[in-house]
Amino acid sequence: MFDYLTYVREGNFPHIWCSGCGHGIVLKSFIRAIDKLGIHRDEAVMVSGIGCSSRTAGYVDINTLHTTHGRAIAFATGVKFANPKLHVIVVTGDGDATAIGGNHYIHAARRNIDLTVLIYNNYIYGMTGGQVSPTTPRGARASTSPFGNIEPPFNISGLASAAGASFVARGDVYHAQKLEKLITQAIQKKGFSVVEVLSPCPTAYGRRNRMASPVTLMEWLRDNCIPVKKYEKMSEEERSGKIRTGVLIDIEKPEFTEEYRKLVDSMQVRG
Amino acid sequence: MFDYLTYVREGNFPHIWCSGCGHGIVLKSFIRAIDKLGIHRDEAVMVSGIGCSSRTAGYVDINTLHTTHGRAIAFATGVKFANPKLHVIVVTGDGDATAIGGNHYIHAARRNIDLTVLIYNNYIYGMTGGQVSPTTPRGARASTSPFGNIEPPFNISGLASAAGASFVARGDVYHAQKLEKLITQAIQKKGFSVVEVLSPCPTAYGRRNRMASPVTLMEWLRDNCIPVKKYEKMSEEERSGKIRTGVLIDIEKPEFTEEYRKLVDSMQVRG
Amino acid sequence: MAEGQPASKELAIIRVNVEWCKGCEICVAFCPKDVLEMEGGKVTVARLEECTKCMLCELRCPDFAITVE
Amino acid sequence: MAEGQPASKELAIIRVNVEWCKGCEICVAFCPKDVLEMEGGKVTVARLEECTKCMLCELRCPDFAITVE
Amino acid sequence: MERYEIRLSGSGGQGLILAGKILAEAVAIYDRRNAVQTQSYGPEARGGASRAEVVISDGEIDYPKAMRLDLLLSLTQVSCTKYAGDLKKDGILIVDSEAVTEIPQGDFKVYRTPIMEIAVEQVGKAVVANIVALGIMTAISGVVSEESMEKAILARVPKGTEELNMKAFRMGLETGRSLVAG
Amino acid sequence: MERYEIRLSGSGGQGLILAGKILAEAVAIYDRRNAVQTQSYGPEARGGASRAEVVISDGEIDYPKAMRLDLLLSLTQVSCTKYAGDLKKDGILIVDSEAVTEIPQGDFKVYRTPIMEIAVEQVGKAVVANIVALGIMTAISGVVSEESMEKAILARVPKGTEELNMKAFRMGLETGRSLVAG
Amino acid sequence: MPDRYAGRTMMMQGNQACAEGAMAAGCRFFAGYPITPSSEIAEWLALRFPEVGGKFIQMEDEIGAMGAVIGASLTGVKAMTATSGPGFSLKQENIGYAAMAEVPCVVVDVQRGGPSTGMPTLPSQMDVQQARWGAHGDHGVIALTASSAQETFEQTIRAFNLAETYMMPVLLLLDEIVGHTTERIVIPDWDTVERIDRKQPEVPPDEYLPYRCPEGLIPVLANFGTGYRYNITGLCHNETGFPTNNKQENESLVIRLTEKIVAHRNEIIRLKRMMLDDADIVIFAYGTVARSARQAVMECREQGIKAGLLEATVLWPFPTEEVYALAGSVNAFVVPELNLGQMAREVELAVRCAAPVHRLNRVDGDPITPLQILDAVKEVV
Amino acid sequence: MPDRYAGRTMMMQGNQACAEGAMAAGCRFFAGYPITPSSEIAEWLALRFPEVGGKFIQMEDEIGAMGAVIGASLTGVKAMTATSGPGFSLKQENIGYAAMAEVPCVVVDVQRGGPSTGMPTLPSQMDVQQARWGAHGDHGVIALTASSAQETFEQTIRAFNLAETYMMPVLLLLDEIVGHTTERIVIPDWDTVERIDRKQPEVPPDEYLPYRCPEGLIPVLANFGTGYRYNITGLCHNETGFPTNNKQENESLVIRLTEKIVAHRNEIIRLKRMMLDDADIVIFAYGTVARSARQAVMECREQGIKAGLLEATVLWPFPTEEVYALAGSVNAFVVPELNLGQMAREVELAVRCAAPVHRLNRVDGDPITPLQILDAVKEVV
Ligand SMILES: Cc1ncc(C[n+]2csc(CCOP(=O)(O)OP(=O)(O)O)c2C)c(N)n1
Ligand SMILES: Cc1ncc(C[n+]2csc(CCOP(=O)(O)OP(=O)(O)O)c2C)c(N)n1
Ligand code: SF4
Ligand code: SF4
Ligand code: SF4
Ligand code: SF4
Ligand code: SF4
Ligand code: SF4
Ligand SMILES: [Mg+2]
Ligand SMILES: [Mg+2]
Repeated sequence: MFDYLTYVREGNFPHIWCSGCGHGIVLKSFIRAIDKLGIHRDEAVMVSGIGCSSRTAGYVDINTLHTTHGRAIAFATGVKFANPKLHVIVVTGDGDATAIGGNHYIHAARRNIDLTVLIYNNYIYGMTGGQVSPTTPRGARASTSPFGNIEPPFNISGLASAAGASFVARGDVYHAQKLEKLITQAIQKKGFSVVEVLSPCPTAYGRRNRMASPVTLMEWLRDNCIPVKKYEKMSEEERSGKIRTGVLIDIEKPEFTEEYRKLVDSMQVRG
Repeated sequence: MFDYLTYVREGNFPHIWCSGCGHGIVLKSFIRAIDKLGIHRDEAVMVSGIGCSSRTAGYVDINTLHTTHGRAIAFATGVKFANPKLHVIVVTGDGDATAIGGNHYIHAARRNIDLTVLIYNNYIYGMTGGQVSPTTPRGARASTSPFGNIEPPFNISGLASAAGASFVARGDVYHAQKLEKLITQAIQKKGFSVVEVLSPCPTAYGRRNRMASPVTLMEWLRDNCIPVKKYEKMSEEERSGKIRTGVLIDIEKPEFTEEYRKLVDSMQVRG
Repeated sequence: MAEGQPASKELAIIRVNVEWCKGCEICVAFCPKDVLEMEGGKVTVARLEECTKCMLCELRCPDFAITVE
Repeated sequence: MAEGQPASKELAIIRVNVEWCKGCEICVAFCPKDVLEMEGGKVTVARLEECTKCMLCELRCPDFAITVE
Repeated sequence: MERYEIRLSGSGGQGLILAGKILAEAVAIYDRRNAVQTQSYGPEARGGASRAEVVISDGEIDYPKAMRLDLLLSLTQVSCTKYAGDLKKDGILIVDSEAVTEIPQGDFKVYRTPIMEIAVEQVGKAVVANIVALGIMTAISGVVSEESMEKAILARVPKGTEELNMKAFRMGLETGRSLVAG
Repeated sequence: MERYEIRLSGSGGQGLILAGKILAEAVAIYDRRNAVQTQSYGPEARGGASRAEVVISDGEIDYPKAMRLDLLLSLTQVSCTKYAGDLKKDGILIVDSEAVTEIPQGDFKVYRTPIMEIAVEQVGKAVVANIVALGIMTAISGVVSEESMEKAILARVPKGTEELNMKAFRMGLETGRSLVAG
Repeated sequence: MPDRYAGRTMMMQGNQACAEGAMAAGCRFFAGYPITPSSEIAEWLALRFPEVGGKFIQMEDEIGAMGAVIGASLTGVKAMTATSGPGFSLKQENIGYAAMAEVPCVVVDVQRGGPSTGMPTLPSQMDVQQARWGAHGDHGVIALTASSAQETFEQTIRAFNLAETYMMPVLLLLDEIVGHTTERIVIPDWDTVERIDRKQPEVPPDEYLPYRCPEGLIPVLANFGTGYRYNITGLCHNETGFPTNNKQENESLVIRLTEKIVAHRNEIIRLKRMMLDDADIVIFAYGTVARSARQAVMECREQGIKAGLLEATVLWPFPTEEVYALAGSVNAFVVPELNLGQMAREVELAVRCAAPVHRLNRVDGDPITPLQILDAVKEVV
Repeated sequence: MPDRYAGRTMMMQGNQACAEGAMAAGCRFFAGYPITPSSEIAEWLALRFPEVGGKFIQMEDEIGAMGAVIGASLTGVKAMTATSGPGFSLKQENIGYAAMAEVPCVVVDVQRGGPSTGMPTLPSQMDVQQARWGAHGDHGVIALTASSAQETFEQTIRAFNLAETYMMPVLLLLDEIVGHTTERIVIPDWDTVERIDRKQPEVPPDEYLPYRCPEGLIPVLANFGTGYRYNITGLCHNETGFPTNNKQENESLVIRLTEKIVAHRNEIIRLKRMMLDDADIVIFAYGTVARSARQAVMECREQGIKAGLLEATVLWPFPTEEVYALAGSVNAFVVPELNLGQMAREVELAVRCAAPVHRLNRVDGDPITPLQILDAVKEVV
């Protein structure tokens, strides 16, 4: 038994997420990761935007900051830059991070500021009742794509890499142990790190797309999430419909707050 | 002699750009491109944001829409979607398109809406007097990076490709004829097309970075902009400091307004 | 069968917090030993003796509602 | 040299709009034949006879200020 | 009739908002009297507790929310405990007898019946519990005609489920009638 | 002295705003009287026409912009034409005689001298034309002391250019004196 | 082809009625970003627009949505967006642009409890001053409101007509209750709907100046693509549409943007009057609260209190003169609002001390009930 | 280590003085996005901050800048951003968040001509009502202004002190003239500057409730990282900092956000009075225009007109009582503004019809001159 309760704000439970929502599994994986890393809870700050996923902040017993829709990364930039000693983790949704928040996302990646961003990707705007999101697959139904989505989805992870992130991974809630590892690695990484987590929304996405049951959604993850190494060995045909999971990018590059510190240090010498 | 004057609003000349500013050369290349394509001027709409580059709109005798800072692509999305018959060209700066406007940029690319976006990249905010931009090279000086820029720059073109653009090219004002061709191709492309144009700013960038003379800046472009084909043949060492120019991405994929039209057509059948 | 199994093998203690359990059936579906069942919209332990303490139910419960010791 | 050159070779007509010319010297610097010069902050045609009508000056002038015919 | 206020309460996913809309539509479109339906949500537009209200009147309905309830339907204990106090003197409380075990004190008539169970066992699908409830309410309240309810239900339920829903409605009507009969 | 209003006008890149700042600093910091300097830009903060104003007074300076000019410096024809009308009766107009060929009509004293040419040919650098102009203005206006101007110039110009600028200033002073004399 | 809902009587949410009103008004472009409690407007149009060839797009954010609406409008199509408080804040810069460039469009704000994320599923009227002052810089504002689904349908049509008449963004301020209440609405045949379309130039292209304002205050903007090539900018501009540095041109533009509303206030302002002829107490109310106020007036009268209701269906321009006209003959005003007195300020400015103004404010997320208003009136009597 | 400018007399632009004031107040974090005419504030801090270990970041846009400032402030550092109209519009949503979550910070708006892109290099006072109502939802606002470089320095310090005292964003409204005018300023030794730092909890972590408000109206927010773990949200929340659906808790929060300003108005409001004792005419002015007004008063007096000046250095909360107190004894108010009468509305509300209020408005991008005010006063006399 893992003792989650010492890490959560028990008084706020049961949490607001629907039955079978994957978000709780992400939260648990995160808790195990910080436990494993031995991060002091007073030195961890969770920053979130608005959405079901962003409600995570209310449940973890660390410093938590639930901000405005799409702006979590901007707020987090302020927290981290002002006090680089803090571990700053952003929890956000596909809509929060890549629709309204897309600009902050790519710029934080460019700057390579040491934040860990967990994107709960459920392919939908859950909180507002199921509108199409930038990750909704083509053809999928949402309340604002009642005839099937005509827009192509973002590759969230690819975008982060192109923008300059130093660590990018993809995990899913079926493979929760692996998810914990990815989150651990992401937090350890000095630099902008993203973990895109596939986390099902039975209510707003599943119901509209013939996957109303949480179990069906979990099975779908089980069957379609393929570890990078295995994926690489697969043929083009075998890959179709499959999703690569694991560490996608892991590179070394100068980190923003560190670079700024060097600038300040050099001034002290000059001055 | 090319007759630019029939395409411009002569009464607004001389234009406001500084002596040696590259923006005028981009404008001319654009004019030659639409001339070559035989685009009817009543059917062309230029949409721009705010910045020296965005002032281009005031000088071309087509439908012109000078909007708010960073939002040109969003306005252009409305124009194009509402009337897909119009040729919609966005002119914007590195700051306008990739700082404040970054989100619209990646989303229009994702949607693959048929816009042609010309980004005048001068590595700086020219209009406001030389603040650092998301494309300012590391170490370069700007009024807000007086000790040298500590942030890594975006690869504007790479970002567009990662987001989903169907045509991405890079040109420069020294190679103005080639630039004209790239713009021509971009306009012809059905889908989201970007031409990143390296266009020097002697006033706000050059002066601070030992390239005050427009001629020096042009020479720098001449010596460092390398056509894709040649670039590919170069060794890693030879490539250092060099910039790949030419068509970087050119792929076929469904275009947004076209997809929507299909949806509407299918309804007429149903209804 | 008894041979080779540690004599001290203890039965798992599986606790369900019924106030928190939202009855998603994830634990039931993915228990490798079919230990769990649904009853009145909540999970219940049907075949405790089969439990191998693999912890998968605990791991995947989105509601912090089931623990295995 | 005269051989092989069309007899009808005409001198270029280079027009400078001094109101618009901002004196950036780009045309001067990149004229392959050194035809142009600066004078009082504006460009002027110094060696018209050398001009090959390559049009590069026209092409690169940011100010629409020089044309070649 | 002056003003008749109904509240349907329970938890998200029980289809109470749809039930409220059907009831309002039956009254306002098919019975041609006035009806207004409102609802309340949990955080943003999602999950959690759920509540729909229908106000019925022959006159104009200005204030659209319920003030003193004529009828309260509760499918969960929480909602019953929370709202029973809003009932008028001599109002009607209808509860799912499996879910609601403690009935708050008050001057109102109480009808207990296992609504969810009826849906699952007698009709065959849990999802139609809301329609069963509509049948019960129609029989007990008398504020809406059976024919109009049928039309309204048929206009709102997904194609292919008409029969199932009609069965649920009639099951509810019967249950309601026998409850009234005592 | 009540209020003395100076405007330096020309085009962007001529260093007039820096000149205005130096003048104001000389008066306010070194001469310890009051001075306020303002400027105006073209579109947003860039290029085009350029204008700096310095208001000098022994009293508080409330309104910071010039209203009726005591002294106008014009390095371009456009600026001279535009602003000469703002001069007070008996005000002073100083123009670059190469750039400004048409002097508007008006009740003011005019001093013509080839400022840019002096900078290029006698000092050796076009960029110091602004400092030459400061010298001329110091000599002609008498509102600021030479010593303070020297200190203010030295405090503002880039390291390594001090001598050049001092030369420019003195050249300007001489020119100014001879203009007044002659 | 008549629309499938035209001429029908239906049960609809206010938000759906808003979407239907837009369609009836001729709106064929919607760009939005979901937000509670406005999302049903977008959802309904996503479903309905393809049937009539209208364009629906969900943008990446509210700023982009507002930009797309302005861009679309310039092609001549009637365009709309809808949002709630947080999104309304984000749209302000571009709303100001539409005001400056004089681009007709409709912006719906279905108000919820604020400030900030506040109470997303609960009603408020907390954005009514923001509607007036939310964007930087001076400019006139038209803001309508509605209290029922039917009125929402009608006011949405009016919003488009005013936008096209006065060439500007028109705001429609609803609230969560109006947006989410389902009630009967009668959808007329679209042909019978009074629809105003923006003027198009009567001069040939070479004589055309976009901001010349043939009737003095309102420009005629040609639809893009129709042969009139001109420039639009958010910078101060003159009649040509190009930026100007001329002070007089700056001034006349800025003043005209306010003046065009002031000059046409009588055509714009509409009020509903209930039992005002002999009223001692005037309740000034709007939106959702006006429903309660109506009921309160009836109850007052039953109790012998001479109360009347002045219901504003146009909040901006504020009906200053109309309020003042009553001030002399009544004992007091009562202004119930789901905010801390935002329009009561305006009533006070309007009555010019001729009568006391009493406030009744509620900000806990619950609506103001008829009883509360009744009590407030009784306290004043 | 004393700062290299401390104790010095220098020539500085208002914008630089603002930056220096921030530093003297203890500000060590700036996140911004360039915009004319405010950019020099950012530029000066980019240069100066590294010397003192302050953090400077240019964000991708104004929204991000405002977010970063709030995030930084929560770690206990004093944080600021600066912008002009278009950016001020964009920041509104997050300014509202800071008001709701009660996070101290300073937002400077160097006003330029509006609306929209307007007149980027010319002065205005067109955002003063936006400062009050720009963000959705009800909440109290503190907005200061200044008319000179020295005063800008001082008001920036005061802005920080008020922000830290009342736990909220404080707005500082400058204008292009104040921002760009270079004049003498005396920078005091930083040690002599009155500096207020936000309170920190006195109870141990397990007894700590972030929004409990030990003194009734103002919460004590522990700096992140100091062992007090709590939650911050823009949703309506109770003392614990967690979202609530309890109506009473909603209400008391929303009311408190306004009440904390109302209750402390006397400590917040500051006015400068010039020759008011015997004045027949009161000029009410602020910012740049107050400079002209001072000169106008002198000229009035020279001409025998008994004019006086009431200069507001705090615009919000508005000095209603102070204005009213004068109203009985004077013949008229004259309110010159670089807008179409935005604060004149407030003066009118304040005087409660006890004296006429005359407006003098200028919106062409030129400042109001002393002569214009003099003429306006003469017309009234
Ligand atoms: C400025 C603003 N716009 C819109 C909203 C409404 N809104 C709240 S959450 C949300 C989408 C959330 O989607 P996502 O981030 O994917 O999270 P999920 O709920 O799916 O976990 C939206 C649009 C808002 N609160 N603020
Ligand atoms: C909302 C908003 N923020 C900031 C500005 C100020 N601004 C005007 S142009 C500009 C940058 C322009 O840079 P870029 O797009 O690279 O164009 P350039 O001038 O370099 O061609 C900025 C920050 C503005 N006008 N509006
Ligand atoms: S709506 Fe979807 S994302 Fe939100 S809590 Fe429910 S299942 Fe999870
Ligand atoms: S500031 Fe730079 S970009 Fe702008 S016009 Fe001058 S040279 Fe061109
Ligand atoms: S621990 Fe493993 S075997 Fe035991 S109940 Fe849980 S999932 Fe089944
Ligand atoms: S996984 Fe958790 S919530 Fe779901 S049924 Fe099992 S115990 Fe209950
Ligand atoms: S046409 Fe060619 S050769 Fe002739 S002047 Fe121009 S650049 Fe020189
Ligand atoms: S390139 Fe054009 S602007 Fe530059 S010097 Fe030549 S003619 Fe003049
Ligand atoms: Mg999502
Ligand atoms: Mg640029």
